[in-house]
Amino acid sequence: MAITIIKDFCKGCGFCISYCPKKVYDLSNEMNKKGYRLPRPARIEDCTECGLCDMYCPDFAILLEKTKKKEKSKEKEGR
Amino acid sequence: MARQEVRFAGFGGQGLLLAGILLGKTAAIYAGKQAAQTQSYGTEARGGASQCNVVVDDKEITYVGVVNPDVFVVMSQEAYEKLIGEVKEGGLVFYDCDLVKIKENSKVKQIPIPSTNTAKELGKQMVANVVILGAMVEGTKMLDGELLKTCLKESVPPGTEQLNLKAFEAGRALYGKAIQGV
Amino acid sequence: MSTVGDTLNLIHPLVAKYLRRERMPHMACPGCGIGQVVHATLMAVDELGLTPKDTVWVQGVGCSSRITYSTWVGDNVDAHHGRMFAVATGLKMSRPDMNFICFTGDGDCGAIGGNHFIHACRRNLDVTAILFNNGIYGMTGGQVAPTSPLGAVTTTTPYGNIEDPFDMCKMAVAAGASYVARWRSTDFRQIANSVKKGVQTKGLAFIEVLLQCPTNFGRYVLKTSNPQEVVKWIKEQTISLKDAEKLSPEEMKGKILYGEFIHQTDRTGIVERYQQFLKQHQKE
Amino acid sequence: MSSGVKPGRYFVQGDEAIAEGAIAAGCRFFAGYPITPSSETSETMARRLPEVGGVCLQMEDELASIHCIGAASVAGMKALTVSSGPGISLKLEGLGWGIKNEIPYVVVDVQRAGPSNGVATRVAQGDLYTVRYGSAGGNCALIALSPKSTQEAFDLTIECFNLAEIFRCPVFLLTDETVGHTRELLVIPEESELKIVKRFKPTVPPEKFSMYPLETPEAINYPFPSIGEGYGICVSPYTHNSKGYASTAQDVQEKMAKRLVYKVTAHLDMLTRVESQMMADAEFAVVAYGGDARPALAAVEMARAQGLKVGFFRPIIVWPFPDGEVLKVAEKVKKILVCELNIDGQLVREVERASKGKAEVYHFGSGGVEPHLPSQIFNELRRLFK
Repeated sequence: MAITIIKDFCKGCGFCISYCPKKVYDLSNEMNKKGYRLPRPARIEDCTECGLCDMYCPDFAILLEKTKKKEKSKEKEGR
Repeated sequence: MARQEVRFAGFGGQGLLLAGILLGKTAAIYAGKQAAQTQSYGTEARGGASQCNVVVDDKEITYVGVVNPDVFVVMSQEAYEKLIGEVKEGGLVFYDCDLVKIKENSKVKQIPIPSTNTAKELGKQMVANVVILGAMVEGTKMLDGELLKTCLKESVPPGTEQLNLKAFEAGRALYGKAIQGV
Repeated sequence: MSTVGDTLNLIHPLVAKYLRRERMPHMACPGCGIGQVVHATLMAVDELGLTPKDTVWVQGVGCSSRITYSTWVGDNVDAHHGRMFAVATGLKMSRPDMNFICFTGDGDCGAIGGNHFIHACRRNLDVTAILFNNGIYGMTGGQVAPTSPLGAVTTTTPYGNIEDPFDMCKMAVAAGASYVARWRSTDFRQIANSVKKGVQTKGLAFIEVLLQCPTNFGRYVLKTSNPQEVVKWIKEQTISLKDAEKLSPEEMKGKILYGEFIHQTDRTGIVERYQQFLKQHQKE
Repeated sequence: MSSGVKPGRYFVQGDEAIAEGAIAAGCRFFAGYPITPSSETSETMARRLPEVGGVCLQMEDELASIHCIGAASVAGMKALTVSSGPGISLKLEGLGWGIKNEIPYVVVDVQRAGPSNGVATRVAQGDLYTVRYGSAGGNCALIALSPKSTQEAFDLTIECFNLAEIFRCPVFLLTDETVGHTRELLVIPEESELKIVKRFKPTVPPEKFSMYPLETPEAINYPFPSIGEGYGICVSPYTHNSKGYASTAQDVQEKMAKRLVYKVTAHLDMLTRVESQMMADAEFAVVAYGGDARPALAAVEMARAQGLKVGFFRPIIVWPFPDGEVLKVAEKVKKILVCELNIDGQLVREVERASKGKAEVYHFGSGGVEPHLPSQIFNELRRLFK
């Protein structure tokens, strides 16, 4: 599972931060070339892969690569 | 004082237009000079390139545009890279060093002004434009700072007068500090 | 693994498949709802298996169209302000086999384009039209719109708007459109489903989306340019058709209904009528 | 009715000065529609008109706006509408109704880069012929004034309202995005210093009054009674006789057409307003109008500083075109350089026509977006006038 913020598309609008049910995101100090402060999936361990951040992002700036079905079951066994 | 061409450049939404209007309005209404302010902006209301140019002169202004500014106030990397080449030889460049990284340039004098962070410390990043305007007026002595403050009080949204005045003063002080450093 | 940083090669799957890389990021202001509606639209396009070859995006003028124009990887036809439906009629009647997803705004469709909108519904033109209703003129800098709320302060109503807003869904139903629905910008799934139904329904599908415009509607009318607060305000103004049934007219006052208003699967569109018409009258 | 004049010194855009000029002229009815680069006038009117008891509307589009203000004038109001580019194209139908019925009102065209939507936020000058010939059907003369500064935008708006009453017809203020968006000092004088022409009202009873003076085509200051004044006025888009009754008669059409043309062409002395500088010893001349005038004048100043004998000429009333004044320039100089922000050449055609071959006429055009730079015009001058 991976979350990537596509830096050049993000406009720092705050939807991912405020609408993530698990409050995974917060504001980083990094800026893109347009001067927008970028969000950061700081607490990625809490992510449930619900995909709301991807949906809420008006600029297609969040790339959520979900765990493949196979890996997911392995993960469960491991736990 | 002969014709002075000032260019403010950055992104739509940074308040560059207001800064230019304050400068022009002070010159024309309070300082009894001639002034003309023009702007060029693209389609985007936010994030697009935005330029606000002001000409100040003692005699009547025939051409109102700014071709090679004597003074360049810049608040975005994109605007800096695109427009630094047009600044007159020996011109003054006031750049928001929190947003802009400059390149070596012997033709002009580049003065760092941390207007974004200073504005944040004052409580609202929105007044970064007034901070850097204060630094510019202090550095160029184009206009009496007190006249500009009078104009500022009348032009900013009601209730933001004190914050804007503080931002202007902070900008003036920043110029002093910047000069020691440069 | 999570990264923030230079990600030139990584790209969102919907963008990779349906949008033009060099036109991204699109022109909308930070937090504007238009990007979210485009996202939901692309979900529908993807699930329906539409392709750039068989689907054209048609736009008018205003934020609704500046932002969607030439981002679609297929054909884009951008009409003059208000003329989207007239243009869509010309396109659809010439290529009835193709799909047309049309984007318009509350000014573009409700003001200058009002007449063309009404007749597209009456004629029941077989296109899917998405109305971005942000309650203001965004592209030109915050003037009042036909959908601006009563009392709204805008650059052309500095003392408050004294005209009643235009319920364009009621108009669409009254004028005869086959499918009419209204959602909010964050009703992603419902918007996608409506677009799918629209494409699959004969006649005009008119899908209005109430969306946040932080830069103009937010700043001028609500005195906040925080996108999330504008979204919250929109949600407070709206009520679903189901919940509305439980409320008295008094409680309903000022509320904006959302949901599906009409879905006439039996009503034919002008395309089918014309094809039958030709069968009778075409000589060679 | 309060004068609405607010004497003082302001640092405002041309667009805002137009609104203040209209109010000072007595305009109390405005209808417009948002369109860059003229929305600032609508926004100023929305703020100021209610303060003076005026009607300010945002209509559903530009076409509705011009029909609306035409009717407001028929109802006795001084009325204004403003637009640019495609909005002007929409207004042309309504303009015809105003011309045909000799309805006084003012239309402002803030020209922008075209054709079609072009570049909304940037300048061009492509509407010179549109405003003059755009309203279908011909058989009319048109009055249009063009300012070069914020102060002139205020002054000429008042002049447009006065000329509209004197000649009883729609009058254009033909400006552009440069003048419309440039902020400069505007000095609004005391009301007593302003010359305002009031609506002329009949001095004879209804049965003796002809709504349309077809028998005296050159009549000016001709009364324009409005609804509710007992004159049983008849206003219609159809050719009509002096009472306003529709007519298909050839002689009525002929008289009506002559009335609409001669009332302007018979008074060119009142309708000539030009600016010329440094023409006394000039061998070459630069001609420009509106937003391109000041870069042209700056170029002439640069040329003079280098000893080039160049003069500057600018039509302020652009329609009717100042043929006589241009001929004088052509007879004085060898070459004329016409600067304008379009490639197809519009002002240059009029200058060529009016020069009658007395001087070589050259065109320095540009597609628009950026106004001409003085240096560009200066270099063109040096290239042409070696």
